[in-house]
This record gives sequence, structure tokens and C-alpha cells, in this order.
Amino acid sequence: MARVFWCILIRDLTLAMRRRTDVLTTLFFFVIVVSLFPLGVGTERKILEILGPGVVWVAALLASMLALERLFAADYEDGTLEQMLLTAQPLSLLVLAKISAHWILTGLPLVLIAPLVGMQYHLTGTAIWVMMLALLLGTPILSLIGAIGAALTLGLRGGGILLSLLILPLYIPVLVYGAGAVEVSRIDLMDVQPYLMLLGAFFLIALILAPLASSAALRISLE
Amino acid sequence: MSDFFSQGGYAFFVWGAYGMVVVLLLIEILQLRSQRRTILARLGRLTRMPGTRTSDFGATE
Amino acid sequence: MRPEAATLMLEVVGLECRRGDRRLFSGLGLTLEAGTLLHVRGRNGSGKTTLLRTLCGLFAPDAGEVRWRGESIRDLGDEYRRDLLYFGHLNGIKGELTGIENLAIAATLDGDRVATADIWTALERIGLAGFEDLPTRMLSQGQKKRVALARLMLSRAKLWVLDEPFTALDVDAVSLLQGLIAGHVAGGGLTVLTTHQEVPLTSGQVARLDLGS
Amino acid sequence: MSLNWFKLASPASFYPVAGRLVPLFWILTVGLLLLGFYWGFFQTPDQLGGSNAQKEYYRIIFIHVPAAWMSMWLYMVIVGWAAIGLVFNTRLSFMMANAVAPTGAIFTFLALWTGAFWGRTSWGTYWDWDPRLTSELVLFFLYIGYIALHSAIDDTRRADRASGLLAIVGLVMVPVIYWSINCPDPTQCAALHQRSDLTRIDGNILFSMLIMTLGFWMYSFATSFMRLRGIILTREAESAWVRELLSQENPK
Repeated sequence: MARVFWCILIRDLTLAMRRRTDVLTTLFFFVIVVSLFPLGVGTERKILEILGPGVVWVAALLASMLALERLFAADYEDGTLEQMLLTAQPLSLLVLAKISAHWILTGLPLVLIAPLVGMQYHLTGTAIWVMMLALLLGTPILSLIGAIGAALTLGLRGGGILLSLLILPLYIPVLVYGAGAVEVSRIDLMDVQPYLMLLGAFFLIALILAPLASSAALRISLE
Repeated sequence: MSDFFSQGGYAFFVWGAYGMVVVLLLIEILQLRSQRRTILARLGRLTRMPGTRTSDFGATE
Repeated sequence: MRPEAATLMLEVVGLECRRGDRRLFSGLGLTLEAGTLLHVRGRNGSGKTTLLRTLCGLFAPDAGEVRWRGESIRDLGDEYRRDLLYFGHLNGIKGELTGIENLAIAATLDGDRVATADIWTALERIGLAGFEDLPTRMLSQGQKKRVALARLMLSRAKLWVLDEPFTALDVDAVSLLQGLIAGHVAGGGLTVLTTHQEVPLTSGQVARLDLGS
Repeated sequence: MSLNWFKLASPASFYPVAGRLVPLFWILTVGLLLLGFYWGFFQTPDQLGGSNAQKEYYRIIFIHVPAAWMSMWLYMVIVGWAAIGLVFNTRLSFMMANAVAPTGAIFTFLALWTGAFWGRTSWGTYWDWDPRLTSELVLFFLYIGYIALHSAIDDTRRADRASGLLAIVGLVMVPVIYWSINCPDPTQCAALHQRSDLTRIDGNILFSMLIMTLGFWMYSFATSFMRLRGIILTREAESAWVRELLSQENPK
């Protein structure tokens, strides 16, 4: 089991390393969106402090959404996905490995760059730490839920737009508690705990259910 | 009668809400009627055209 | 013939498949015993590929079922897929990875532990000596197909389902593939394939199925 | 063998049944809606007008609540049929789900629209980020997503199954979304909508609300069956019974 998981994980990471630009585009999209906001709403420190958490989370949502389209697309086009469906391995395990690789490539960089964008919004040191923690718990949920949508819209014309239509409403809970955690951390750090625990609970539930739903969706899409 | 239409000064809101219901439901009904006519017309053309039965063959061994 | 090999059997019972709103075939039944090759023939759009995908369990039939060793493949699930090797229109190899890497991953996913030396040998036998560690996107169409076909040598699957395996192959590769299939069937395996070419098979039984005559 | 027969014959045998039921549902719809309208507007002046605290804008609730109920109920119906279709691989159940979806989307939109008018008169604003309003909006997105996904896929079977799975995923997510909007602070929940308690509502108001709901329900049956007949005809266009039916209806 573990051998197969690592095999797919390393395979996807290797593939990404041989096509590096794909990884960087997501990251730069995130940075650009976050940097554009102050130009639109004004650069006043007070406004930015209030908007910061929400903006960062909305940008993270959009960035992970953009990357999702390619989660299964390449494997679908060259037939390797079809072969994965025909192996004697549980498909949800393979899907989980692919989602993990996808998160390492598109979610983790967002977590790591968070301090930088946090400073753009004058967030305090603690708020930045909370934001990183919330992103660390929240971005995997985005990848997990998004994988279902990516599997459903596989190979469709205009799949990217459709994908955002299907998946963005489902991201609401992550957005509410992810941004909420950073928000309350500015008042009292002790209030942060229930938010993070909720995100953690969502993550565990998504970790169990999303690979099952995604593999069911893949079997439908590859019929 | 005008009392009925004025709805105690809330005419815009009451009739705005009811009006939208009536409009949307009517649109749906009309759309369904025209859709049915389109389908029947298309199927009618198909049946009159010979040699369109591409299915209905069984596999032989 | 070993006793367990005698139970190897692929059965198709009352199969009906639709594609979209169109019925491709219905009431299809056949039995394929160990050591047999089934050649599926038919015009374009007669449902050859759909039939093959149904045999693999990729496509759920609208009626009827496929049985392997007497059990429905839906119930067998992963157990059936362990015995199965499918070769479709797409090669199923990654252009960014080398032939060696592609085959090693495929073997791992099949649950086999294949030594790297065996992969080198397989690639050499299929005529790709010297190309083993190039990214496969640098290879020609036919060479890519050869990489994919090298899986046939490494796999221990009992049932091969091959959809148009001979296209884009040169004469040498065609005869090599024919040899592989003949060897597989002679060794008690089963093969289902579609091709527009005639397959001269020296040993074993060849059954034919014509779709949409 | 009987199951096999059932599967194949279902669309063919259901088509005429639905055809006979459609006029019946239309009669019920018109009757119930007229009764509900009459009761809501002419049997409730004591409660709504004059010196009473309840204002006449309260009449919006006779369509707002039924529309909201129907929007949720029809989504459940879609999920139910989709689940049956995915488990038993029956084509008719997916057709049912598809036939219901547009009507459900319309009721969701109407619930939002009438809710906005209701909100303007009672809270003083057309829109507020109230949990129920926001959840209804999310439900609207789910309907749109269902319909969009279905129409984006050319292969009907894949379209049926994919959108069915999406509907089920949506059903799992709706409570979580509702809860997250309702309790943005996990330690305490706030709600603008007062908790609804049907027993506290005046009998006449409740009566017209329920009659309107029944009317909308019958309307949903009527439109869904009409749409279903269209879907069956389109999908079964090549089968013998449709051809026979057509040659009977318009002989050459």
C-alpha cells in the first residue's frame, strides 16, 4: 500500500520538476492577486489590516482552483489515468497520492509565502503565524474537495470555468474559518483555538471522504 | 378595490414578489410547450427520413 | 494443463451496451477459455472499443455481465484487475519520464516487484536498446508504442485486452508482437484483441466475433 | 430477467402514464394556487391589516416560504433519484432528476427574490448575509452547477452520473456550509431569521401557506413530468415505440 502511494507521489513530483513553470505560475498568481488588492481598495493601513485575512484566503482559494484543472488532465490525455483505474490497487489511494503531490506543489508554497504577503497587509507577527497555521490546515482541504470537481469536469470544453462554478461554493466553510482565525487572532490569541480545531476536523473528514468521491467521479468520467 | 391593490402601502413589495412568481412560472410553462413542439417536429422529420435507424442491430457471433 | 489454469475462463452473458442514446449491441454472449485468442472485428463505430472497455470493467454495461473464473467482474474488483492487462488507444506512458521509469511505475502499480535489469532486457528485446533512459516524448510514435508494449513482457496478467495493438508499428515490431501474443496464448493465457489486420496464429485457438454485421 | 425487462420498459411505459398525469396535476395546481391566493388575501385581513401589528407585506410569506420549502425539497428529490440511478444503473431515475432540476432552480431563485422584498419591508434591507439567505444562495449555485455540468457533457450517461454525484456531494456539504455561515464564530451562533415555530403562526396564515406549498408542489409535478416526457422522447428517439407513437400521432 505505502509503496504504491510513494510511487505515485514521487512520480508526480518528478513530473512537476521536469516542467517547473507550472508550479511557479500558481504561486505568482497568488502573489499578484494579493498585491493588486491594496491598489483597488486603497493603501490605508487600517483598511488593509481588516481586509488582509479575507484577501489572502480568497486569493488562496482562487490559486488552488486554477491549479486543480491540471490535477488529472495530463494523466487523462496520455492514458496513464486509464491504466491507474485498471490496476489492482485501490483507486482512492492512488487519487490520494496524486492530491498529496498536488498540494505539495501548489498548497505548500502558499503557506510558505504567507509571511511575505502578511507583511504587505501589516499583519502582526502572531497573526502571520496563525495565518500560516490556518493555511497549512486549510489548503489541503481545498485540494481534497477540489479533486472531486477536477475529476467530474475531466476533459470537458471550458472545464476550468465550470470547475470554479462547481467547487467555489463548497469552499465557503474553509474560507469562513480560515479567515476567521486570523481575524480573531488580532484581538485575543486564545480565541484562535476553536477555529483551528474546526479546520482540523474538516481536514480529517475531507481526507476520508474526498478520495472516495474523487475516485467514483474518475470512474464515471473515464467510462 | 384600490385598497386591495395598494396593500396598505406595500403594493410594490407584495406585487413585486407575486409578479416575479407569475412571470417565472409562465416563462417555464411556455418554454416547456415550445420545447415539446420542437422535439416532436424534429422526431417527425427523423421518422420520415429512411435509413436513419443506426441502432437496432444485434451482435452476431 | 495445471488444474487452476483450467478454471481460467472469460464469460460474457447477455451483454447490452449503449453509447449515448445509441444501442451498440445487445444480447451478446460468449465464452473464452484458457489458451484462446478472440479477434473482435467490425466496422468503425460498431462498438469494438466499447466492448473491450466493458470487458475491462471500465464501462458498465446497460444489461448483462462479464464473468471471470465464474464470478462477476464487478464483484471481483481489484482481484480481477490483477489478472488483467489492457492496452488502449492511448499508450499510457508519460512523455517526461524515461522508458525505464515508465515501466517501473507500471510494474509497481501492478503490484509486481520487477528488477531493473528485467526492464532493460525487455526494452532491448523490443528494439529500444540505447533509448532506455531518454524521456519518451523524444521518441517516435512507433517507439513510444513499443515502450508501452514492453509491459506485455513484464506483466504476469492472464488476460490481455488489446485495442488495435498493431497500428503505428513497423514490420519487425508487428511480428515481435505476434510472437508475444502467440506465446501468451500458448502458455494458457487469454487474449482479446481488435485489429484490421489478419493475425496468423500458429498455435492455440482463434475465435472470431463480428460486431454490427 | 424481470428486472432487465423493467429497466428497458420503464421509459416507454412511463411516458404515457406521465402524459395522463400532467393535466391532472395542472388542475390541482390551478385549484390550489387560487384557493391559497384567495385565502391569503381575503381571509386574513383581521390578522394583517388595520391596527394589528402585522402589516400587509406579510402576504409575501405565502409565496416566500413555499418557494423556499420547494427549493430544498426538490433538491432532495434530485439527490434521491441520482442515488437510485447510481446504485441501480437505471436510466429513468436520472431522467427524473434532470426533469426536476430547472423547476428547483426557479423556486430557489423565487425564494431569494421574494425574500429580498420581504427583507426590505421587515428588516429594511434587500439583502443581508443572514445564514438562511446565504445558504439559499449556495443552494442556487448548486442547482446552477448541476445543470451546467449536465449540459457541458455530451455523453448522456456520463452527464447523468457526474451531475448525480455532484448533487450528492452538494447534499453532504450544504449542512456544513449552512453551519459555517450561521456560526462564523464557532463559540456562538447568531441568526437574523427568528426561529420558525409553526404552532405560533395564526391558523389562517398557516393554512394559506400550506395550500400554496401544495400548489407549488403540484406545479413541480406538472412541469417535471412535461419535461420528463421531452427527455424520454429525445433519448429514446431511435427506439421502436417512439417511432410507432409518432406515426400514430401524425400519419402521413
